[in-house]
Amino acid sequence: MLHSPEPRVLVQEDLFDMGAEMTRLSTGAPGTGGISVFMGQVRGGPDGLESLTLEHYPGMTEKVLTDLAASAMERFSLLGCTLIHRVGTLAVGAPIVFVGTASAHRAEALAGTHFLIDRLKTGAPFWKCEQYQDGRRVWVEARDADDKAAASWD
Amino acid sequence: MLHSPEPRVLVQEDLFDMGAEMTRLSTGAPGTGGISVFMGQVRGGPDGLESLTLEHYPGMTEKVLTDLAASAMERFSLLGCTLIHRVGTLAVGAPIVFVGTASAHRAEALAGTHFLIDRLKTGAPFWKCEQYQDGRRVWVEARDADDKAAASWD
Amino acid sequence: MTQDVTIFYFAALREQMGREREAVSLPASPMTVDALIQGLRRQDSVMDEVFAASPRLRVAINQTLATFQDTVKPGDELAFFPPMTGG
Amino acid sequence: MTQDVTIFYFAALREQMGREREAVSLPASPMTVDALIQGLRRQDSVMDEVFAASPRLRVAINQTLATFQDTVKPGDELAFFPPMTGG
Repeated sequence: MLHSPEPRVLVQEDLFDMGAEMTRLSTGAPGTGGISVFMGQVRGGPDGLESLTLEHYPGMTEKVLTDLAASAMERFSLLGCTLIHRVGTLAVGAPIVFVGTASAHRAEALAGTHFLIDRLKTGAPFWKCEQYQDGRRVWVEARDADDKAAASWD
Repeated sequence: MLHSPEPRVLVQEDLFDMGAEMTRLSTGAPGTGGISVFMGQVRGGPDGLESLTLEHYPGMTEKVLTDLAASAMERFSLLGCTLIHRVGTLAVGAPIVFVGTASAHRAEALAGTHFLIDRLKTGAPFWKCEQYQDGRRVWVEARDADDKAAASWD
Repeated sequence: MTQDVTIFYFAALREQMGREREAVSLPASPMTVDALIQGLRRQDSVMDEVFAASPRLRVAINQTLATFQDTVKPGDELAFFPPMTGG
Repeated sequence: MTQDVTIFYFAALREQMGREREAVSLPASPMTVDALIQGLRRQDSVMDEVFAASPRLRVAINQTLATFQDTVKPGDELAFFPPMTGG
């Protein structure tokens, strides 16, 4: 059994460095054959969205993400796992979340990343409030599709 | 319908810059909400593998990868697609392939990346020859599991 | 040991409640989250209205997701919030 | 128009054949890849042995994957190679 490094879990206001995070995953454990990454960002559109404010529950967030990463490591035999989620106010186009996994073969890394982003969406205590150019503020509603995606891994 | 940039397809000896490629995908089209990336590298192990030599069929390779990228753009409504495959001799730990997709919502990017790496493995004219510390050279055999993964998208 | 529990509110619920945290005393122990909330709503018309209008509220006890049938003990940290929308 | 076709060999097959490309003349047109290969194998014992030992060989015509039942025309570029192992 190869040694896998501890999952890397960060909740921060600062931008993350995608290249550095990928390099860390790819070099973190001997026997790594592939890494899989998902990065979510603030999606702009014709509706005049200007920014999102990400609120979270300090303490619980880190706990949930750490447990989620540990369960992915175990379930998909991962050799590495990184979860970084930003909080605060983020403009259209700004990166919000980085999910990354490393594994010996591609199937595990790909599945691990998919699992993590699906579960993180509905299981970690983050909430998004949208700010529009016309001054409106709208709390994002949870989507049934996200609940279904998360439940598909039960 | 948002304008999507042309797929970016490269076959090269040089190392690629994962961070720069991710940034390019994330900023390539308005309306991008997520990007998904897979990077495959030369997997080391206890068997004494030293390096892989990647041979390809110049001309056909670029054609196959370009067609593959175009079919992924269409099938998964992607807003961006990058395929980079290295050739030549690559040491253990060296990156081999970068597959990246951008989309409005995560499901399409995740599926697009999975599709691309599964199809690329068995459908693009690359061949791997392993070099071991004891001097052995071994052409990598195609795996049935890879054929099955590629066929799962038919 | 204090009989108090701390309650946090997050996101839209925090704004509707007009406060982000409060300490309340636990009238009995053990008791369910539901029983505690029913009692508080009888004393606080804002909370009564906000909770009535929020059928999908989630609860966490000591920073772990829980249900309204779970038990609250003195010293616990409770939190109420809308369905999560991270990622 | 030449009656020649160019054949490329790749990877292990290239090494076994001891050459990476050659020009061969097409005895008839149209004819299938299979018919062309049967004829070449009768004239070339190395090719006969190598192809006999390689049951899973792939063929491309003009840089597009094809089958041994597809038709070869004068001027075509053929390529034979083992199953691909990229990624």
